[in-house]
Amino acid sequence: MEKNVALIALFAALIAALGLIPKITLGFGVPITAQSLGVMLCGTILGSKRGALAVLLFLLLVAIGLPLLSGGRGGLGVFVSPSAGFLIGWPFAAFVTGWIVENWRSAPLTLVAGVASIIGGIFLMYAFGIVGLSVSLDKTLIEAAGLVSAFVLGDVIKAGIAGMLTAALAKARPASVLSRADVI
Amino acid sequence: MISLTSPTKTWAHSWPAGAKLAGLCIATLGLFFLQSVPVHAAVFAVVLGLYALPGRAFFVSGLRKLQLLWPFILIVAIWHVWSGQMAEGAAVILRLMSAVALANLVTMTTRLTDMIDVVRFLARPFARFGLRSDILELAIALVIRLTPVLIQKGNLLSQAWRARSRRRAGWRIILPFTILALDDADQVAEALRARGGFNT
Amino acid sequence: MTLERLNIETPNASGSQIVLTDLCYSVDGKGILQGITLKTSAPRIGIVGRNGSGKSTLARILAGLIEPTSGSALVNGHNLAKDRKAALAEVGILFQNPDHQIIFPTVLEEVSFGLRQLGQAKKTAEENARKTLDAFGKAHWADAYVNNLSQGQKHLVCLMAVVAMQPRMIILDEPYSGLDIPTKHQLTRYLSRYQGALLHITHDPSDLSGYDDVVWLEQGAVEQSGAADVVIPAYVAQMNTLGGSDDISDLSH
Amino acid sequence: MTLERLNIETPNASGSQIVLTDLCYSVDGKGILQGITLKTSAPRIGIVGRNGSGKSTLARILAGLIEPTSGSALVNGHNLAKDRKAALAEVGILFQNPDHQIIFPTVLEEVSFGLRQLGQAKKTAEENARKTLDAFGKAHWADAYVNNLSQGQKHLVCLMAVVAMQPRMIILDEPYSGLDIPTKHQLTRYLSRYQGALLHITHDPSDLSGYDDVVWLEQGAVEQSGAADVVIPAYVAQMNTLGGSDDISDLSH
Ligand SMILES: Nc1ncnc2c1ncn2[C@@H]1O[C@H](COP(=O)(O)OP(=O)(O)OP(=O)(O)O)[C@@H](O)[C@H]1O
Ligand SMILES: Nc1ncnc2c1ncn2[C@@H]1O[C@H](COP(=O)(O)OP(=O)(O)OP(=O)(O)O)[C@@H](O)[C@H]1O
Ligand SMILES: O=C(O)CCCC[C@@H]1SC[C@@H]2NC(=O)N[C@@H]21
Ligand SMILES: [Mg+2]
Ligand SMILES: [Mg+2]
Repeated sequence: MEKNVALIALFAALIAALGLIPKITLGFGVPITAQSLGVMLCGTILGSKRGALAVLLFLLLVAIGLPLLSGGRGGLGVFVSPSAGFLIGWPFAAFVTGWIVENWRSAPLTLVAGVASIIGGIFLMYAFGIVGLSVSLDKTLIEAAGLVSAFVLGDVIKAGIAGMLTAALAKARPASVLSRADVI
Repeated sequence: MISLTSPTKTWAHSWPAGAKLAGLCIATLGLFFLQSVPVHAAVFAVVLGLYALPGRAFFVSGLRKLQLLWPFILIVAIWHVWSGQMAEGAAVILRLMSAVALANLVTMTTRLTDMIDVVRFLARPFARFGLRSDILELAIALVIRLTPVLIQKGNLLSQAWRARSRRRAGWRIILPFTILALDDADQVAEALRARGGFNT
Repeated sequence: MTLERLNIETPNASGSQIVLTDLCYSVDGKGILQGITLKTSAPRIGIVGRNGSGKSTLARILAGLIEPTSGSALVNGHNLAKDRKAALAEVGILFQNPDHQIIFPTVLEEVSFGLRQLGQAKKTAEENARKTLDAFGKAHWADAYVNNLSQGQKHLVCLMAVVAMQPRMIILDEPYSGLDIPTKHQLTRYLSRYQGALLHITHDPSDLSGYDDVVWLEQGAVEQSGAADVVIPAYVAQMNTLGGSDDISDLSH
Repeated sequence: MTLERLNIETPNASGSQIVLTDLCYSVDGKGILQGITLKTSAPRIGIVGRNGSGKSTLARILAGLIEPTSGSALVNGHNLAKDRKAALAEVGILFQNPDHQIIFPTVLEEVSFGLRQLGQAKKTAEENARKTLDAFGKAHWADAYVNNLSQGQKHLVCLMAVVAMQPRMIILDEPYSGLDIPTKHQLTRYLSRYQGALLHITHDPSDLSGYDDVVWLEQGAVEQSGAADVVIPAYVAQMNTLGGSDDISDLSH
């Protein structure tokens, strides 16, 4: 129990720390940020449940007013801004990413974690993001999807990194890749 | 870590946090049903008025936070000028600014401890699903305490990279950084257990 | 609550009875502690041994933080890994790195947390925490943010958090490493006044002057244990011999 | 490449010229180093001072990892914060905590990283890294995972990674803290053979025996600097006086 709480808190802190890697703000205001890599890592390393909880805890802290999003942003405002869809999608992205890594065991971990990150951290996350943008900017889903395409390249690279990191970690410290530990 | 609560004390600081949050929910919802541009403009003017009440410093720091929205505003403006639907565009922009400004206003006038009280209250119904509010509170405290520690360690790691390289650290330090976080988690778990953990 | 275990100036500390029987601990099949049998109730116990010899692991077992793989560890008759309630009254532990120990953002929250865990109400716990700060002359630290404290100050916060809970024994895992000389002197003085038992892990034999018993671990087993003035000289002699040789500890995996 | 700076048995180390002129460093308006002016080219330099006095910050400035807020720091005439190419040849730094220094999962990757950064091809870098491991008698560590090493072993990996790059000066930030006696002896011996300059931060004055110069920092400024046999006794005397008093450094906020 203590261990789970500590892991969840530390990975929430990890997402926060990744916010310090300078963000690139695109033309339409949603930043390209390393924090979405943090979300993928929560899934691939901690697994579905703990991963999603870590992301939820992070968002809770943002909501109660801590400046943890990239660029030192936070507070309730971001949850009604055009980023909101993505933020709401984060815990689901971590959950699905983690679920895939937990259950797909027949391929090398680099591949599994990478593909899981693409499915959870790109496809699913973008679904939320697109809906959020379309509501907040009053655009059609197609139009919003056009905007979001600017993230694809960066996020594919992040998914690749998540895959490699997870596999490297599994080699160096097998016990710490909890999504693959048999005792949950 | 410093929360985004404004150091300028306002009367709203002493209002119950729960009421502010409930009010915010209703107001935000309401904004999405409004279509008329003049009404949106009026709402936004009122919001700006609220920002102006506590004085200049508060107003300026509030506007600075809104500034982050300019790319959205620009893109929506260009879009609507191009498609000729100016009125819709103005409504979207005003609604966005009012919604974000109101939410920021609640954040700026509510102390962190009051927010945590609300979280505890909201967590209560979930107790039957095993969510313990004492653990949730502890987890919040842990993140607040450990984020700066982790960031400091991350800085040291990237300096360790720079000490042996002409280039800046790449993504590769994310692996040792993750390992640091995992190590910290082990140690924090033990520190918790050493003082009773969650079973007492 | 009074800080009875701290205030009395003339040290007359009482020991805890530690009984280890054929204790083993292993992780993933790798033995870390092997067949440790030991019995002591000295009020001041030192633990020495090389890096990786298993000192911290033993400390964690004694504090009940991990369970032995086989054999048993009893402190005053309690199995602390099982009986966590007794553990809080029996043992407090001071980790080497305060950043691994401090959980809360402010000093008062940190010190009162343990007291609440002992079952005290929030208000009582805060009052008692303030009393502890007072006893150390640090009442004005109550609302200080831990992140703004120096290393030595953080160490003291950890010590106060442990002392506040008034355990019968405090385990110290290299408490002085990285501290400057004055801070070390001051902590030593605070600790020497403690009326409970102290179990002190260190690489510096001079930290153990005045101690009763010393346990010397080597590769997970007890190399020698007994009166400090017997074990320490033997330990120092061997360490210096080893230091003269050129192998920097084997890496046998 | 031969490990020429390491192999020669009779120490006849050469110093680097360090020139600090009115150096200040502050973070968020908080002054951490104030008006440090210093000139030395001794081959063995010690830095002492209380926790938080700014020793590690000064070390990072000397290594060119952070830039002074005002004033200048030159090592052999180079501004190392600007000229990173020169920095790699001039200064290597050993951090206090190996966990903050080690970047790669295996020992060989860790040691060869710096060599590749010096422009060596992958194969050459690995060969030279192996030679360094060999020089320390640790060839069999090449493929070991760093995570399975003990603290002392990790320290040695960091040292080898720095030595492999053969910088003219090595900065050591409390290199011995947490190490057992034999490991400490052995590292001391490896280091004493180093032909470049050493700048050694420590809380234990006995680590500095045989050193030429010592700089004593106090609250971000130079309290005293000069010949080791002058500064060290003054430092020790004051530390012991402070240790007798009861203030564990003030908390003035
Ligand atoms: N969770 C673990 N998994 C694998 N090995 C471990 C684990 N914990 C400890 N070890 C190993 O057990 C041995 C003993 O570790 P321990 O930390 O108890 O040593 P120590 O005597 O405290 O050393 P030091 O003086 O460096 O603090 C070491 O070789 C360490 O690598
Ligand atoms: N990035 C930073 N932000 C704020 N304060 C800092 C930062 N880095 C260092 N400090 C502060 O600067 C002071 C000097 O720190 P430094 O680490 O150089 O001390 P030190 O002499 O190495 O101490 P120690 O002996 O404990 O290692 C400390 O008070 C520290 O809290
Ligand atoms: O406002 C924020 O700070 C968070 C916005 C979410 C950013 C999303 S996450 C997926 C996509 N990839 C990125 O790099 N950014 C967006
Ligand atoms: Mg240890
Ligand atoms: Mg330092």
